[in-house]
Amino acid sequence: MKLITAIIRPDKLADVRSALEEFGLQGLTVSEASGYGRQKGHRQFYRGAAYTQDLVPKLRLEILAEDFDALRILEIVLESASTGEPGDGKVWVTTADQVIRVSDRAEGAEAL
Amino acid sequence: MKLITAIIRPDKLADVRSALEEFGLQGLTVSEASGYGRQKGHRQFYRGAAYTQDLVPKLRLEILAEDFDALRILEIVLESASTGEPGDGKVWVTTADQVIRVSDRAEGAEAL
Amino acid sequence: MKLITAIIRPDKLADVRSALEEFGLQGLTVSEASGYGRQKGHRQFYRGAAYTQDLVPKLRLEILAEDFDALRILEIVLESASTGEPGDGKVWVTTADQVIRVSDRAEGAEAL
Amino acid sequence: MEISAVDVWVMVSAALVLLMTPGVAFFYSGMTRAKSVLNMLMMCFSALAVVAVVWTLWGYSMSGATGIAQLFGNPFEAFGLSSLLGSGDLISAGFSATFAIITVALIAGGIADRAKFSGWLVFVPIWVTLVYCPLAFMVWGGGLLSAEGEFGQVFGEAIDYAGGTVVHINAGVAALVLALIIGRRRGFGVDPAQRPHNIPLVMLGATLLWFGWFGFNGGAATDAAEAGVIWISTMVAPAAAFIAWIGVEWIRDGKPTSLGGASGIVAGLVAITPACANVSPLGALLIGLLAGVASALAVGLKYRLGYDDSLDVVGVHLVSGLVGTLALGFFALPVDGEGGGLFYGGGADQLIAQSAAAAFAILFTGILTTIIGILIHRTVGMRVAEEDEITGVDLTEHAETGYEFGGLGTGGSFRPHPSSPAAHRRTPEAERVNS
Amino acid sequence: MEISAVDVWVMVSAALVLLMTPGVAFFYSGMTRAKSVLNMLMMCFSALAVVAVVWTLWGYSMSGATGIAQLFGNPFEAFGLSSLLGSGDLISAGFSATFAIITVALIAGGIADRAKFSGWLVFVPIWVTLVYCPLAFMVWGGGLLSAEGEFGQVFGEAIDYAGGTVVHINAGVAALVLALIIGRRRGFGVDPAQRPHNIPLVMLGATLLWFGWFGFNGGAATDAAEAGVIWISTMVAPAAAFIAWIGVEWIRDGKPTSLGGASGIVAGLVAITPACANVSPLGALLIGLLAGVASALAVGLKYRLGYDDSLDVVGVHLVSGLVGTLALGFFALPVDGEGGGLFYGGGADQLIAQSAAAAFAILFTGILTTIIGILIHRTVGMRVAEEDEITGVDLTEHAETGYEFGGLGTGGSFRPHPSSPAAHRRTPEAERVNS
Amino acid sequence: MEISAVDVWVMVSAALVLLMTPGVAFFYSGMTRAKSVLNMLMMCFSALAVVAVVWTLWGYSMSGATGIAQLFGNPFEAFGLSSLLGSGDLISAGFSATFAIITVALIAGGIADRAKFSGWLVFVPIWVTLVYCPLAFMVWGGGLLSAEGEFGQVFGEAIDYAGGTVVHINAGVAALVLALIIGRRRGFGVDPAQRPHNIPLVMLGATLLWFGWFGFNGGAATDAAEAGVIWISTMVAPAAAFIAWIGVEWIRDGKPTSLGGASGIVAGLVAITPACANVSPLGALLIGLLAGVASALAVGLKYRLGYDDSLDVVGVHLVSGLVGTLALGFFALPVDGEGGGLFYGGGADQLIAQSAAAAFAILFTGILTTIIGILIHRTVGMRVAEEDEITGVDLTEHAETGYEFGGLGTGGSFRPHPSSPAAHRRTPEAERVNS
Ligand SMILES: Nc1ncnc2c1ncn2[C@@H]1O[C@H](COP(=O)(O)OP(=O)(O)O)[C@@H](O)[C@H]1O
Ligand SMILES: Nc1ncnc2c1ncn2[C@@H]1O[C@H](COP(=O)(O)OP(=O)(O)O)[C@@H](O)[C@H]1O
Ligand SMILES: Nc1ncnc2c1ncn2[C@@H]1O[C@H](COP(=O)(O)OP(=O)(O)O)[C@@H](O)[C@H]1O
Repeated sequence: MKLITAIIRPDKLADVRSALEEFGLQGLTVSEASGYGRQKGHRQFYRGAAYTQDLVPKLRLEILAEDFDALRILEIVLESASTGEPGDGKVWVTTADQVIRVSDRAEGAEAL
Repeated sequence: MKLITAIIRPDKLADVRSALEEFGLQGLTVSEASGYGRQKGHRQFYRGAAYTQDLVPKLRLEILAEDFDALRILEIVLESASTGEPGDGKVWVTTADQVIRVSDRAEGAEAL
Repeated sequence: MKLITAIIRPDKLADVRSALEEFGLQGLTVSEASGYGRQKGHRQFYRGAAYTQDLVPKLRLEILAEDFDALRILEIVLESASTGEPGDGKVWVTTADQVIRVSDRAEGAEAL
Repeated sequence: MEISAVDVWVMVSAALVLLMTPGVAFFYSGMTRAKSVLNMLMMCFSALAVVAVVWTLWGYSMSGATGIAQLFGNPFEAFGLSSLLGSGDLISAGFSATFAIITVALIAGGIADRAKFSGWLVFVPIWVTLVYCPLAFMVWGGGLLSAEGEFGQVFGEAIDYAGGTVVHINAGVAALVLALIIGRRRGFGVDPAQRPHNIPLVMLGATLLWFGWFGFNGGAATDAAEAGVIWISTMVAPAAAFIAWIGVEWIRDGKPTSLGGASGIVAGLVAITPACANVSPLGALLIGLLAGVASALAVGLKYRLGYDDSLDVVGVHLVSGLVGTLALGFFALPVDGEGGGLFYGGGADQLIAQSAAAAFAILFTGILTTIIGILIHRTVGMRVAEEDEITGVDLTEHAETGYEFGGLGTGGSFRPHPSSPAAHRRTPEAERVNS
Repeated sequence: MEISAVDVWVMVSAALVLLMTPGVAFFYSGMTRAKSVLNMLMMCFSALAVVAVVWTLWGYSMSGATGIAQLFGNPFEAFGLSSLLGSGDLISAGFSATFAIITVALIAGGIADRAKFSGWLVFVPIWVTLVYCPLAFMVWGGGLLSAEGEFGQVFGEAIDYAGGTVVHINAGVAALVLALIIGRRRGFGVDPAQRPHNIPLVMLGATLLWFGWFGFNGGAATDAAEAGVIWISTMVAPAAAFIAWIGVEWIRDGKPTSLGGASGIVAGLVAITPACANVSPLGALLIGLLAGVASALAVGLKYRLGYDDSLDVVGVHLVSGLVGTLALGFFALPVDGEGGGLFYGGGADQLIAQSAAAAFAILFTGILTTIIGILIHRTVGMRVAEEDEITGVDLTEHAETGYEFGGLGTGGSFRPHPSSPAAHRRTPEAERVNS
Repeated sequence: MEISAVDVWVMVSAALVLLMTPGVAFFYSGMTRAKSVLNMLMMCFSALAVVAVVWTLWGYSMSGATGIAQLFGNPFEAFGLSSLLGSGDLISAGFSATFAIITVALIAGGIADRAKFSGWLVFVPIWVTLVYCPLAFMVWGGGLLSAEGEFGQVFGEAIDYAGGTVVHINAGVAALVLALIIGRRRGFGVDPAQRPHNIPLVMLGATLLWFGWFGFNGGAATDAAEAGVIWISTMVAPAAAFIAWIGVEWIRDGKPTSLGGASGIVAGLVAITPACANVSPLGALLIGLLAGVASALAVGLKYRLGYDDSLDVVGVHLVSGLVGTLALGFFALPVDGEGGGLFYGGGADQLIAQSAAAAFAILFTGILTTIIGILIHRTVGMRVAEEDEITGVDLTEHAETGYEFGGLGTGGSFRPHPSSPAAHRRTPEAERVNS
């Protein structure tokens, strides 16, 4: 099993999700994150003092997938999350030794 | 070393934690997440317009454990987080190449 | 490619970041988390009822790095995040099968 | 009939007291968990709306018109308030409405996080009609407990200037009864999640309450000296109770809390309510101190005795309402050199009158609320299903959530308003989510 | 000239009405997304500030001085209000200012989340000068629509006690026009993220509005009986509208919402505004019910018709403003046995007068606002770039964010205030971030 | 003694001014970090509570009774206010209390995020007794700075209608002194986390302040023309200062901010405080503009000069207090054709009187506050330990946190109230956590 983690722009979630759903993905997990990188943040002012907030809000997607699907899912995420500008984020794949669904203890591909 | 990641229902945290503490686990990390999957979300209304919020609030647990304990911990999480209904979440295990405690640089099992 | 995950004290972020930037790291991802462990939390009172909140606020850093740099980065994080007291957090390293930048699909080291 | 200074004062006071119900709403809703903040707001605001309508229709009449057996006024005499048109009495009808409104809203604090909204909406008009209006009539409208009433003649007339019995003891008892009927929250006394989610909101509530209370206590004053006494009492009693409450905490728990401070303010305001016009500034200060200590100690009782009066309507309103009502037996200033409390040589008469009125209010409300509450609970139901309590009553009762600060509200799908043609295209997402 | 009771009442009322504009600000800003909360606050507060200055300079004069062609007052007659020094008239100049202020602030709701702040700041003084002042003059200042005005003589004098046409219809139409000119939000009618981010804040706004509305409706009363009628109307109409709105939701959507309740309160207040002094308490109750139902149904129209009046200024203020204005044709009480609405045997005269005035206000505002809006949109611009809308107008227009609850505000770097010498050391971080 | 219009006005004004202290609390607490929001609320609310009690006991007497050496009133003359019972004077005793309260609360802004609560609680009653009461007596109670006082006879009587010296300069200097005594926040001028955590809360604070300020400035008016001037001044000066402040930002930083707008409102209100009854509407407008520019530039001084007046009590209250006080030397209207400021041909007399009074207030407060502050800091301590500052003073000083929006409050364990028997079973979790 593979775990695909993607850092994306918050406003791309809807696109990514509908692309993944079209593909047939049954579920995923999202959480809030912030990142810094090539994309620049915004300068903020509070009573004139300048705060250069370079942590940009992002979302982190975690998608468990069979090895077989992983590549395809990767492709879909790359496609649907992209604007072509710096700040689109990164996607990485790691290997999960085991995946289990809590409710019925289904394992592996069945757990998804 | 293994890293056990569990997506669970927020109201199960207390149960999972006391089960793990009983087992003797010394620490864990929790963060907020949202997920979609088989469990359905709630329809919300704002001035009549319907918002179908299908991202359901979840918690993500991360537990570092020795290979030896990992299976037992997995079992405890599965047990204590379960209601038997869709939405209980997933648990997965990955391999950590290395684990270090920041304060005293203890490594591996000692770091936990 | 390696993924370095670090749980650190929230007030250490600035130090860790500037140390990493000095090293030349181009980006990272941060998210909020809470943890329990050896460090004790605070007792809180609401109308006299005592709440022992032992989940302590932490930050989770995720840093993708080439295998070659990973060790050095690990070292920098350990150095800059440390106070020497319990609660400084943990750092762990896992292996990422693949890392891709969304905007231009650069892979591996190029993606960072 | 030109507007007089007193007219202006009553209109301002009425607006101030109306503002207190949102004050209660914020005070309470900051103390719930984030997942039931809106439900608490809705319980209070719906009390406001429903009671305002009931009062306009028959409530005013029942609390002030010609009495029926000294128990309540004739509901038809001033039905719809039409008979008051052309007179200045509509101003005082408005002022009195706001007291009925807040009394009902206060009750909601006892049943936070688990009440069924439909049951509450049935409870509100019935309770205000059968419990509040009669009690207000008996105490203030020339009924049973007034100087001319049969009860008043036996025990003496109690002083209840602005609502110690009618508002606070009344609401406190009703909240206790409802809390007992619908039962404890899941996890009561064990679950650390049951802590306030937004204390600045609690503070805002306490602020609006204090501000509005100058109208609540002062609105009936017609004499400048009396008005002055009331103003000072309403300032110094909550101030003293704030100090007393955080003092108790500091000694007992080691830390003075802001929730304690806010609670102290309310306790002091409650206690001075019946007494505001009849004690000296120092008397008010002492009553505030007493109330702060008493309520700070009393809020723990629910864990000891096992009733889940979630937001401490009993600990704050019943207990401090009793403190203020009974304290008049000691601290009441003599009027024209006569009477007065024990400390002013007035003997035990006032204390007896105060105790009797308090006991009467407790029994009257306790019995009637039990009957009303059980009937509604057995029929419409007053408590949500356990799974709804876990999910949170904001979502299950109101299909909303209070806050969306992050980016995650971007999940899901949107369906335009039903009145829109687009709404009839059923999207797959819309299908997937159960309503 | 000692302060009279009426002076006090007007000063208090003026302060109450001034408070309503922050009320609008909170009501609206709780409904935006978290990333545009400050921009909405700023649109309302800047309306407050700019209109207060304009009013002091020439606005008061234009709405009340000697008329020019029955259209507006001479702007120079009371320029700077200096000519009023030494008289009590400054009090009423203050009172009238607050109406101009809130009318402008209301418009902001139509263009939430995407308006260019500089464009708004140009729009405000021009619109208040060219649209509000003349309309206020025509209706209340002895102009065209008054009893002596040419329009008033043809169609009869409409009743608009506190601003159904001048404030609510006016603001509703202007918001619609601006919303059409600047176009829909990105994702309008599709994006589920466009939901309120802070409903307790919305409730706070509704609270301040209701509280302040007692001054808004009541401040011009000089007679105690009239003041009483107004007070009761202002209490019962929004209460009824609250019930009606959540009733519609309960039937249609299956759940009563708190946003619906808050919206109902405002709709009821809007509807009773023109009618507050001229209907019975039961009439007010019915107008409230009507307004609640009408606005609850009307807020969906934007999805059907495709205009993005983001926070429903049309659905609430225009629709309920029309409900109240037209309802007077039916519910107006006869004065001294004469006139009155259809239900009181007064014939259709009042209804005709009301309809004519409403139609006039719609046309007048619609045309002028279209011209002003298009001119500003074409020159200064009234809408931000699409990427700024995605990032959020708080950051792009004001360089701030509304909230920082978590620890992540610790990222980035700090540069002391420009006036500090330290500020001139340019740090690498400061370089890296584009301003 | 029936209630007069002026009585009503003073009671309403007193309630409005009381509301301002929670206003300050919200204004300030929105500007702190989320981890010290409650501590700031508590500093302000405890000032309210403690000063209300002190005022009732001896403060009123010290600021208004028979003078001792022109310095302060005899504290025993009206101790406990009992001697005022039966007269209407209690109303004005209440009004004056609210000024003492807010002055003390304002100081808290200088020491945000790091003050020791116990030290603050010791400071409050001592400072109000030794600094505020004497200064109020000297300026308003017939003391040293009044027309009859020795200082007043030398330099002329300064105009301070509502508290430019007594309230704002006084609080600003005291805040500066305390900020210097307890030292800078960890990370001052470097740490980007030191930014406001909740700007809508700041806006709410500014709203309550503006609303209440109509009572603050207006409450002492007895003449309708004067009351009208005050009302207009209190509306237009903050409006102009809002515009000025965001104008400075727009030019200097490229963006107008909402925090700037809110700060401008307060600066304008501060500046018009001493001048509200003595300038024309245009004068008030200009004073507002001046104050907005001056304070917008002044808030950066702390980074240049290195004092950590965290929430800019100096930049806003001291600077705009000085602007308003000195501006009277130019803008004061002649009274009955006599006197007036430089611009009205009154010569430099007024400016000299204003400057002298301001200088006196700065010195008086500066010296006394230094002594009091150092003594308390050396004994009880006025600053928390560094680790407590890192953790956050809400947790360490009050054992609470302000917000719990997410699900993570579910960690840990719950122990019922100490008064409960269950509390005595010590759970392992309870043991594990240090209190
Ligand atoms: N080395 C890294 N490790 C982990 N996350 C990273 C790393 N570099 C960038 N990121 C994440 O990816 C996001 C986008 O990176 P950025 O460099 O701005 O643009 P791009 O992904 O287009 O190169 C960042 O906000 C951060 O969350
Ligand atoms: N493929 C997946 N990858 C990552 N997380 C998933 C995946 N599928 C489900 N989840 C997570 O598990 C949670 C529960 O999934 P769901 O399908 O609702 O119930 P169950 O786990 O009982 O099958 C989801 O809310 C989501 O957070
Ligand atoms: N077994 C574990 N698995 C995952 N995270 C852990 C584990 N133990 C501790 N942590 C995380 O590390 C943080 C610090 O741990 P703690 O035991 O308090 O101090 P230290 O890291 O110095 O030993 C915790 O708050 C938690 O987030």
